Amino acid sequence: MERKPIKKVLIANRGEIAVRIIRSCREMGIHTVAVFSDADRTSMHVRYAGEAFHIGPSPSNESYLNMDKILEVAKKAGADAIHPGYGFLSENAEFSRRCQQEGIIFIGPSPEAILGMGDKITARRTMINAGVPVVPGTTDAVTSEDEALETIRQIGLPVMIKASAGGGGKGMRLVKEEAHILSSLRGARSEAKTAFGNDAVYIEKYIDSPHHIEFQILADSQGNTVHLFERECSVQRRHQKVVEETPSPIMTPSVRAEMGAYAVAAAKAANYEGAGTIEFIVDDKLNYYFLEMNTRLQVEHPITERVVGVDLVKEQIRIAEGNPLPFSQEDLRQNGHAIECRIYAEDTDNNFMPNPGTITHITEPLGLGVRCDGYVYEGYTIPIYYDPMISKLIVWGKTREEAIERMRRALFEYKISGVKTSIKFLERIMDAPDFRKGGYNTHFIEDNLSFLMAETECAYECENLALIAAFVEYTTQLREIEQTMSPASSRHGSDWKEFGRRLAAWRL
Amino acid sequence: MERKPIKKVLIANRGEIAVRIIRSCREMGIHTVAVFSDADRTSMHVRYAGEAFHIGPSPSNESYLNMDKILEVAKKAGADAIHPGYGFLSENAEFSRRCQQEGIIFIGPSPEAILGMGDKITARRTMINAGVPVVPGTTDAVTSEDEALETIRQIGLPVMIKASAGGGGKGMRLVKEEAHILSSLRGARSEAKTAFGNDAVYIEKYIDSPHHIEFQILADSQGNTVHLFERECSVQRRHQKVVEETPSPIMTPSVRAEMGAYAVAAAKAANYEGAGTIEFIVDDKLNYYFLEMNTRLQVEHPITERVVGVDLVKEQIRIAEGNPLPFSQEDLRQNGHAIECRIYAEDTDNNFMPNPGTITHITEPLGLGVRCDGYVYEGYTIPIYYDPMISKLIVWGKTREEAIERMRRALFEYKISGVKTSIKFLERIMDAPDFRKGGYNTHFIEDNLSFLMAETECAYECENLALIAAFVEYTTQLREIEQTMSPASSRHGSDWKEFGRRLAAWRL
Amino acid sequence: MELELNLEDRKAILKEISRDGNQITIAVDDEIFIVDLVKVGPAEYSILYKGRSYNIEVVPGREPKHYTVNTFYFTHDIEVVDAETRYIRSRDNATGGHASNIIRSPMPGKIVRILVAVGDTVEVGQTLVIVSAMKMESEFKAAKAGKVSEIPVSEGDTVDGNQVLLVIEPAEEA
Amino acid sequence: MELELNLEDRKAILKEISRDGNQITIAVDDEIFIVDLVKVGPAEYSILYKGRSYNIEVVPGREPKHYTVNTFYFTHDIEVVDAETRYIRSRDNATGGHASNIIRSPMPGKIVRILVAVGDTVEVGQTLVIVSAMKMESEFKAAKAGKVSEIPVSEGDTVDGNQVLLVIEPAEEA
Repeated sequence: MERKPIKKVLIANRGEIAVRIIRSCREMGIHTVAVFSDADRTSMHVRYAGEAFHIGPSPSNESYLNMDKILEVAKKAGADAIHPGYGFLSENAEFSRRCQQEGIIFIGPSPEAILGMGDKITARRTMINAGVPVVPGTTDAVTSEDEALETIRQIGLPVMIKASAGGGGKGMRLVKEEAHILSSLRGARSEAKTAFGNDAVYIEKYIDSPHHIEFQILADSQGNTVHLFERECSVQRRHQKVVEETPSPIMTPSVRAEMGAYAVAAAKAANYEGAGTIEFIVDDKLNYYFLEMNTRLQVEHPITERVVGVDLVKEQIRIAEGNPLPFSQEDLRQNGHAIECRIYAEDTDNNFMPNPGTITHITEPLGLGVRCDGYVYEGYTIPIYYDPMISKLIVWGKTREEAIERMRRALFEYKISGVKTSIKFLERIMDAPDFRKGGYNTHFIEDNLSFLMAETECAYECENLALIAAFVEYTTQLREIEQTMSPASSRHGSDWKEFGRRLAAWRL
Repeated sequence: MERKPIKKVLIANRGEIAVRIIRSCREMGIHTVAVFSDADRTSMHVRYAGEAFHIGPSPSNESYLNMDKILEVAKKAGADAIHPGYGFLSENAEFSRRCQQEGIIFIGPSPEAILGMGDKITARRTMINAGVPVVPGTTDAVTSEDEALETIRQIGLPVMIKASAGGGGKGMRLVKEEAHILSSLRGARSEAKTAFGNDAVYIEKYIDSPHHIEFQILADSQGNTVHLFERECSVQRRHQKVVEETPSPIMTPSVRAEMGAYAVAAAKAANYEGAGTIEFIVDDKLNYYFLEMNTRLQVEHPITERVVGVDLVKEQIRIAEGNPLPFSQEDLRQNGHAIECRIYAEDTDNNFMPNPGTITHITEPLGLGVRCDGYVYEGYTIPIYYDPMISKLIVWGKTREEAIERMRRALFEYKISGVKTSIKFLERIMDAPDFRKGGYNTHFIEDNLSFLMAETECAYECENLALIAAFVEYTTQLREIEQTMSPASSRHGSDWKEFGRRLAAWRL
Repeated sequence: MELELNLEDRKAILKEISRDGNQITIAVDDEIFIVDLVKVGPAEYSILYKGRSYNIEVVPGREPKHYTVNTFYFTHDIEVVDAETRYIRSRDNATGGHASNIIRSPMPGKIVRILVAVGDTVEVGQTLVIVSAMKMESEFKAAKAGKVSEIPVSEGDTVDGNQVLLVIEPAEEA
Repeated sequence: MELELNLEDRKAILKEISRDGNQITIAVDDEIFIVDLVKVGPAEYSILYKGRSYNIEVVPGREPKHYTVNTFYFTHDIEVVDAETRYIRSRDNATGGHASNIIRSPMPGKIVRILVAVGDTVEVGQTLVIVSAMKMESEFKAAKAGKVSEIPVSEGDTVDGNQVLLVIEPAEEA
């Protein structure tokens, strides 16, 4: 195998993940190239990278998804590799192929691996052949309604109808009653057609209290594949992960070893190279089934980094350079417990509506066991065009209990003004008895909504102190104004600098 | 042994260590009480604690060293324990005794243990009795000059004369030549008399290329004592530690095991309870000798926390509550490598002169493997009365090399404006070949001063860009002024708010 | 100095009794508070009250004399009511200003579609405008029936938080 | 706009050639720079130049028209020299202002001891004042021989950085 040291990486992404990737590159002595859209000139990844180039208008399909432009910048800047982060072009087989053609290393899997795992039905078939357990259901796309009815009769209700090209919950229908089978099938297909231009669907047994548990894998170009244990991702809202932790509170050592071995088998079956994630659906009895493979770095990768003690971005880069993995499965251990909370700019009291805007003040949590991966800064305006995630807060503790207490402490310290955030909501999750117990499944948020959304009352004292602070702020301003407007001071009318300084003080 | 849960802790300290202690208390659900001097009303520990009380004027002997006042506040606030941090009252046997008398738990050792280890000669004798190797020299204070001469003839030159009650390099003399013995002895005694009111000195063999290596220990009230491995603290300037790391790059597993066992023996010999540190002096051949015991939490404790995975403040509190240690020696492992840099407000280009002042801007380093324990914030004025340490930057890496690269990355990200800091100097230490090699001793800074202080030249380009930025800043201000002063805008002369807003913008 | 402050539905009268450096004595309605209060940042106050330490942030609101005050867990909208405010309010009441018929964007975003035109009659619950922000689309619906009298934005516009999207003239009360 | 700027010993003439949003073309002496420059914070600029990304902080200095400019590793003192500055300078030269005979405190601290009195004659290297800050005492010595003409501080005073501690009237040149 040829080894080619990477000297300069273009990061085809923005936000916290771009900053996070640049950090690892810096530590490796690798030069970095940022790209940015109109909306992102002042974004942290542009300021933090060694070089930065404009690639187009704000909407991502005209910038961060513009392969031609990104490849053009990579060549102009002399980048020998591109890291796609997550989202955008990270799971785009065409982009992986274009990089290959241009002689630029794509820090991610081959186009074939992306394609093979991107199509759910192909992926499912590959896993069945490799002996990995999958949810009972169809192996092929369902082409006729009769076939669908027959399959459902075999599996038994409830079932889930899913778009073959799907993702993000689109083209998905849960069917619990016989009477709804046909209407759900038609609905799923028409939605899939609209969303993905492809109405192929498949049918799976519906798992009733599902836990979403995924395994991180790393595979080098020499055929070595290891797993870095699991992540529990069952705290979800609208199929979007909100809190992740590792180890999973429901996992046992023997099931972990089994699932880990299947995750490695799955990656090998896909001829996978790089960092990837095998998602499983797990029921309350710890029966587990392959769900899908994500052929990229996950948002929640830091909890694995903390507990296993590995920098996953560095490993991705080393694999892309053609190096063998520096460790074998036996070298890897889980040490303590890590939790990640995703901090969104959103109004949790108003149906979680996104809340872009200007950050007027930010205090990030620090200290023992706390990692904060963000990208916003004081004075930065979060653009309206992209994901509302501000940062990821990751804590580590010797035990799960300590990690939860540390997360509460860190959320308490985390202050962001100017935009509404999910911080308070996340604190409620940490306090929820169902979360503390640890046996929660993907219905957790739904089931605990009244607890999570409960209006906590501001004590009478806290209300009065808020009034006092506003009173003092107002009267202090007023006094300053009167002082400056008074005849005594207007004598020095020409001293605009002093005047400005005073006004500045009030307005601040 | 009686177990008494602690519900409220008064932190008899300030700065980063007070904030760090409050963090652990918060995670344990323990209420916190801060105390503050005149100069510290706006200090972070006051803002971050649950309660805060004023204890006196700015000079520490009228506030942070005022035992009566601190105990009075503890009783008023209903604190059942006091954490002294480091410095101030942390190694004051009288304060430990006063707490005992008042029925308040002192989170630290007994008055007897502090006294026993505080007097260097007593400590030395205890260690000899316990079989712990000590530097060849006198066991008793030297009372006559003849005795001194005789001892020095026995040990052989070079020797070190040290004040019995000493610390911080005061009352200390290195003697290399016979001719200087008497003058050095007299100098050391008179300095000791002035500094500590006690002219007792003792004489030790001088170790030529000494490494300062210390072992962290924890001892509970049930007689269990463990060590948490070593810290390498040889990067020192004027006997002040600047950079610490663990594991020590010169340590071998067998010497570590031996020294660890002696550290435990030393703590047991002192009837020690709580967290403490056994300092050793180690020569290039790994001969090691007991130097002294610090009966408190050390500034550099976080590197041990990171590599061993233990929260030392929490363990201190649990021990003070009467709980047994939750782990035995066999449970403890060193995992990876940690380095700490101490960030001082000082002018490294001007003889390291302290540089207090107002923080106008601060960006703290974040991301994988980085911990920043500080206390200053934007707009905060560092007082002139206390230690110039702003924060401690701690990084972890899987290997020593990764830790060094991560520290460089973190120092690069760390931006503090308004005061001068040691950040650039610390970056040079990380780059120094002697530091990278790892075999350095306490002469490191002295020996590498020309490398560490070398003037790096700002490239012509960087100078021109600095000029351009200043030009744009000035001309932008000028334009804004002209605009506001123009007749067109003065028509709206009464709109003082808009006017103020604009002026504010320029002045910022 | 005595002032009326509104905190959401609560009306409170605050009166400063004395001030000595950071030590301020203030009456809130009939209760006396002795606080140690100091401004520690552009918008941040540190308050010590009965020994307890509070961090309170006072951010100027979108309108003059309005403040957004953040205490530990809570966000309060506080308005200082002075003579001018009272005057404006009485005038508005006299002329019957109906703020509730103004549809504002609660966040910055982009106008994806406007489903009505000036002059259209709208029903309660009818979708009027769709705004997109951060990969999500939000629909804005009519809270009252009436006639669209103004649409100061166009499709494709980028709007700020609190910007007026649409004004509805309410239907005559039956 | 054309201006003279001093960066330590270097004198440079800067001239703005064009500006289009963030894109600014500027001549520094004879070299042309095309930069993408945007202010991202109260004192922080982000500059893209030849693709490279720079963060430069421009902090107003203690005196008007003086700036402290921090680039990655370096701190520069930059002065804008305009007509007014030139006038003041020529006047000072005419009257022979000797700034070097003013002893200033380089940092905030507390005056521990003043070892001379107004009217005293001092030698080069003689210790004049001892200032304490952060557990360290620093001695300030005379750089030139002369007579103490002013001591605007007293023992026990707390002083700011750059505050004048002592003025020495230089001895007549031999």
